Amino acid sequence: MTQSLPGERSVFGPRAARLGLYAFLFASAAFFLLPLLLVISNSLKPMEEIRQGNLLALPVKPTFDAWLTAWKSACTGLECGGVRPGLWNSIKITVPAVVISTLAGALNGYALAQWKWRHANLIMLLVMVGLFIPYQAMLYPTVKILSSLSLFRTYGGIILVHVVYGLPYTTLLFRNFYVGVPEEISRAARMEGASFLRTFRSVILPLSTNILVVVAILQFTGIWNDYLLGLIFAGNDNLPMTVQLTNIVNNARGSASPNVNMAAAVITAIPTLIVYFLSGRYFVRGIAAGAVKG
Amino acid sequence: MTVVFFFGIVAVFFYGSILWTGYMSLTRSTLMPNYNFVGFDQYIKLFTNHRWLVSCLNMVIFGVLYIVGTLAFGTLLAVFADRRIRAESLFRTIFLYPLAVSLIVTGLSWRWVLDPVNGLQGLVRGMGWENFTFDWLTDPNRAIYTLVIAGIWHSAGLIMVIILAGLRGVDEDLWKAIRMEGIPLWRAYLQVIFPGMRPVVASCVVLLMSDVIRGYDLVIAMTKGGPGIATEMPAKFAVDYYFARVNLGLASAASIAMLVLSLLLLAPYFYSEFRRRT
Amino acid sequence: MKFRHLLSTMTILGTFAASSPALAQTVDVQHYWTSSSESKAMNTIADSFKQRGGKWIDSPSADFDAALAAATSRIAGGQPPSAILMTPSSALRDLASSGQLRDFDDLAAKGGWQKVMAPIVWDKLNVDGHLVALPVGVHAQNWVWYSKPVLEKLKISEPKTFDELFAAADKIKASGGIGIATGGEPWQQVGILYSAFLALGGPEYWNELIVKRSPEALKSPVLTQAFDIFRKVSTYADPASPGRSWNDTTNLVVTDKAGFQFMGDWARGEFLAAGKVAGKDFGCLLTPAEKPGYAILIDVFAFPVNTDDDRIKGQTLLADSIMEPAVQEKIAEVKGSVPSRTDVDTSKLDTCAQIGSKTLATPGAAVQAAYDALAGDLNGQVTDLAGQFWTDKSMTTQAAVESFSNILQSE
Amino acid sequence: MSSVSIRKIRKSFAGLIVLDSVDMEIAPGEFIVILGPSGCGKSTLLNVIAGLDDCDSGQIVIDAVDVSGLEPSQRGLAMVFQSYALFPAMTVRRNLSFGMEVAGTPKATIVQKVDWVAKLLQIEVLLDRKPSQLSGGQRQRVAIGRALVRSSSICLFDEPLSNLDAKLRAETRVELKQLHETLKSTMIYVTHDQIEAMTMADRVAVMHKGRVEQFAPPQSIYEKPASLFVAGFVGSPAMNLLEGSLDGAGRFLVGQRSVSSSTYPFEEPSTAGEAVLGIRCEDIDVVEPGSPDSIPAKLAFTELLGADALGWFDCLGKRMSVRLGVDAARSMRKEVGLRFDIAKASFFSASTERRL
Repeated sequence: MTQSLPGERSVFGPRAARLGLYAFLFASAAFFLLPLLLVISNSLKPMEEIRQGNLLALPVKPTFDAWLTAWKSACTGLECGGVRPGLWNSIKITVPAVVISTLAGALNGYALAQWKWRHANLIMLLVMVGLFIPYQAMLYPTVKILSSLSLFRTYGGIILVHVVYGLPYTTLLFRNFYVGVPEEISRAARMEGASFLRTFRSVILPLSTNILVVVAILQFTGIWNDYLLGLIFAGNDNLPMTVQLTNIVNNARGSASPNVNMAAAVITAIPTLIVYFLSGRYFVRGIAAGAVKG
Repeated sequence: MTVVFFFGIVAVFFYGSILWTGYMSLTRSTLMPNYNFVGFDQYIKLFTNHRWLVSCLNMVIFGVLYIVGTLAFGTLLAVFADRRIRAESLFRTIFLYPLAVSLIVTGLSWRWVLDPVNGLQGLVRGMGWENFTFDWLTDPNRAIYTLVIAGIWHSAGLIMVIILAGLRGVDEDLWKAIRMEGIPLWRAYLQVIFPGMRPVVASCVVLLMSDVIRGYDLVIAMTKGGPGIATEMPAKFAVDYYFARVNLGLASAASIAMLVLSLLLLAPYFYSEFRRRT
Repeated sequence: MKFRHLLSTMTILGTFAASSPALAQTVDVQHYWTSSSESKAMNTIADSFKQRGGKWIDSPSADFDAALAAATSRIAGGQPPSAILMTPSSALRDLASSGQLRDFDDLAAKGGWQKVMAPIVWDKLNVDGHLVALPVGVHAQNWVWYSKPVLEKLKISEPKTFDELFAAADKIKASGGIGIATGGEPWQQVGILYSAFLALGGPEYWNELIVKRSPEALKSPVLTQAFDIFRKVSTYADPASPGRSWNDTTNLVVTDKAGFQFMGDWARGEFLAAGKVAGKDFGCLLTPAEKPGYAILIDVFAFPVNTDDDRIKGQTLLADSIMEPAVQEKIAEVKGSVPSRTDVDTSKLDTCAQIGSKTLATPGAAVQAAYDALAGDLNGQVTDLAGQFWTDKSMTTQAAVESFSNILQSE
Repeated sequence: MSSVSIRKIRKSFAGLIVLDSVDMEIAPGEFIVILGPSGCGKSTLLNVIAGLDDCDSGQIVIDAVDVSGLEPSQRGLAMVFQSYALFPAMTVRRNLSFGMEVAGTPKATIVQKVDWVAKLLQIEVLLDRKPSQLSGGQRQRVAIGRALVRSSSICLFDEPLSNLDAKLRAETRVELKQLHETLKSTMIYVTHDQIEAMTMADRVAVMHKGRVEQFAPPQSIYEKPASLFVAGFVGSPAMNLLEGSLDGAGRFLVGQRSVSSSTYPFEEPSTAGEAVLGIRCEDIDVVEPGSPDSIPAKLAFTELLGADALGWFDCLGKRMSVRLGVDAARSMRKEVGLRFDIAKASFFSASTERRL
């Protein structure tokens, strides 16, 4: 069967309209690419070119010096080791935090969407409140809670914090997905005698690959890009890369070298960009699968 | 059991924090918590504070423009991407990648682009249009719009993908019916397709609203609240008062006020959600 | 019961990460000195500390606010750092009066530290009669920096009054340069306003106005004059000024694109980093005044109470390192501040630092900068006001003075 | 009332031939059902007629006007969709009036037409509801109503009853037929349900693999299927098929047995060669085993259908169905003979699969 293109001839039949469509798309693409290109181009300039001002000029003598500096010799405190030392910490924090918060969100979302709790909606509402609290405003009490669990400034602690702050978001996304999954599926599994967790693991999770990818990607970017939580909860041995990035970019009273700043920004963003480029297709498919159908 | 555990964690962290913050907002705590009750003094101070009021107003302006703008732009992109274009996945990737970029880097990049001397304005002037002016970043009346631009840049891709997914989910027969009835495309989208996607749009609005209320990083990186206090936001107000201005009490009051404010804004969504599902 | 397992795993991971090998005399230093000149300064202390056999754990964060956030969180969470870099602000007073800081009264008595510090510095370091912070260097806010080549080219001599300063700025502007380089962040702007208060009113008036906040001082015409001068300075702002960081602004003077800049003496670090020499490539003066004041900002270390024996010993060792005259001298040299000890040999310091040391030692000249003197909230509000007045040209001086008075009287 | 000519419509998609030179002449006021299994191209054909799909070559002519290049909305057609495709956020009333509104029809006319349709379909009470508040049958009516208000002389239906339950389907079938009598418009109706085809159509087009296998009134489709495919597809139970060969001298040989084919009205007399005999269950008599011109068979089981019954026999290595009276079915013996009414049977060429 051929699919009919929705309303194809009615508007975009005329070639002019089709051209207009592409003009708009290219203009938008330029709008989206401009900052990235600007940052990359400036990160390739030597300092003399930076001093000349114009940020939009292309580098005359491109060099990777700024990248090298940002990677391994920019000062981030007493040490001048660039962002390199934080890479492994960032990975070490992000991966388990993403896995746990995604799976926990899936479990919660499933429980809220498919199990007839008396107040499932109310609980969802209460969880969603978490989406609207600026987390900076929660630092203090969170410190108290974590230190009473003796997890403050530990590896386990930072992961727990990311999981908790991620839960409202992941729960919401999964719930909206599972609302659209026929209840018969999990009922059938329960008829077969599978427990809640068993049903979830063997029946529901395999249905959820797309949405899992979406949520995992969103969580990955969120957690990877976090700075403040890492600074406060990770402890000295686990500081993520973004702390070093911020120390390089934001130093209050030191000389500015925008090329190094930009290079550091790009280096830090590379993992998330890679994740997006590699999984973009699943991402779109996953959202299409109903991540956000409300 | 496991579920209860996770909800328990959320409850302890979020509601424990809210309660604690609520308590703090009734004290005169400065840097360290102080448990002496002073009533609603902090709230009175808060709502007579010029900067707080400006912040709230800014949040409303930014929020409305950002949400409407992102929805409109994202939707437009989705509609166009749905027109069976060439290299769809390339375009989609381009539109989506800003989401991978942190708000801090987003803010910095746009700050560089919009810098009146070294950025876009300088470039255009350098090309000969001496009178070209695009100095919104430094104009106190317009700086807030630059935040809107950067915000839209960051989030339009996500909205595009969500709306695109919604569009792909539209029954093909519906499109056929539209063509049979001879309904012009714009009317079809506005009057038939989008109204049918209301839940999707509502989810988008909730996600964007959460960005607005928590919006801190973007402001910090782009305008630092300036020029003057032209682009201050409530979240920044709270954070500034927590630490730099050493006023835990007032900051807590601001946080609670924001929470109440956002719940009020969300009430319609919750209401419809309840009605629909029960 | 899975969660219990999870929790215990986290706890195990936690304790595992927390337990570093017990080494004698460890310090964990929370600071925000991350630029290259700041790194050098911090390394000066760290090197001296390490030479004495200590182990240094570095906890840097990007800026002041983040450092304070991290430090207070750590105190609240029961894992205080050994030392916090900060300023003697209301935050310090808060920490001290809630009993979170270790005092160094015994060491001070033994080392005779009170005698080697300017009284105002000493006062700032003491809360409720106890020495709770140790100084690493003294900065001052009310400096003006200028480019020697720019002034020489236009045959302008160093201005002695605001009028001369503005005349010079006009001349530079007429020649196509930037008369006075100004940055775009409110704290930079409010610095100019404060400098104007101090310059026009003198140190005693400053103390009345900012420290004591006496109602009489608020009636003085100085306020109006200062806001007028502040407004006048704002008219020199170039189009790129809004939002510009202070060091980008200083860079304009460094590269001879601008004539003057009002900025604290941390700006000197920028000149030095660019290889410029004080008195030859650039000049410095305190904001023109009949009776020059010196609004000081002290970089200090505060020492939260630690219970670990090894940490306590580390703090003591660090205190010794900080107060070491050679260290103090070296920090001043790399960072542009003035040594906080008056017995340090200043002959090696450049002309600007010498002006600073001399003024600091002049009785009655040094005052607390507003940042330290005003409660965090008040300084913040004044900063907001200054930012607003700077950008909103329709706001009258009258209205600004009135708001200013209201703010100062609000606490 | 309009006539529709479908001329040499070809369409292929990704190398697959979807429509293979389809020709069809539809007279004004006819009720045509296009019948076929899924994937046969029937829906595509309907879409091509509507203008929703493009074809590679061929013409659609309505009332002597070639409409092939026209937009769907300009062809003067109305259409009812399988999923109804009601506009989700609009009330029933707006669903009915929206198309006219867009076309700039005067308000008074719109009101009048909506009233007329609402009355005709008895949906007056539903006018202010949204589609989501309607039952399946109600939605179906609204969808038909939306097609009717266009007052087109041709109405297309794309499996409109497939989402209804059996009872509602039967009722609606009757109503649609009556509607056709009332309106007398030309209707083209796509379905895979042969009962719909048999009961409603003036003529049925049976489609298979992008071709029209037979285009004829329902009764002749049933009685004289034009091809093996039609024979197998139409009718329940399906026509019994026996492979064998014609000797050209009046006998059809199956395995060791043979039956007389002399009463069969061959298009070409004395046809010989491999052939398939098709015979309906009601055209078989059960006789004593060994009776002349009968073939021995063994009863496998019987199905009672209420009014009558089906007997299933193993015969010549095939299982064949025979329609029986209820009593006969109850007293049926194991070993019987079957006698075919060859005059009513069908022969197909084994090679071309066409009727002989």
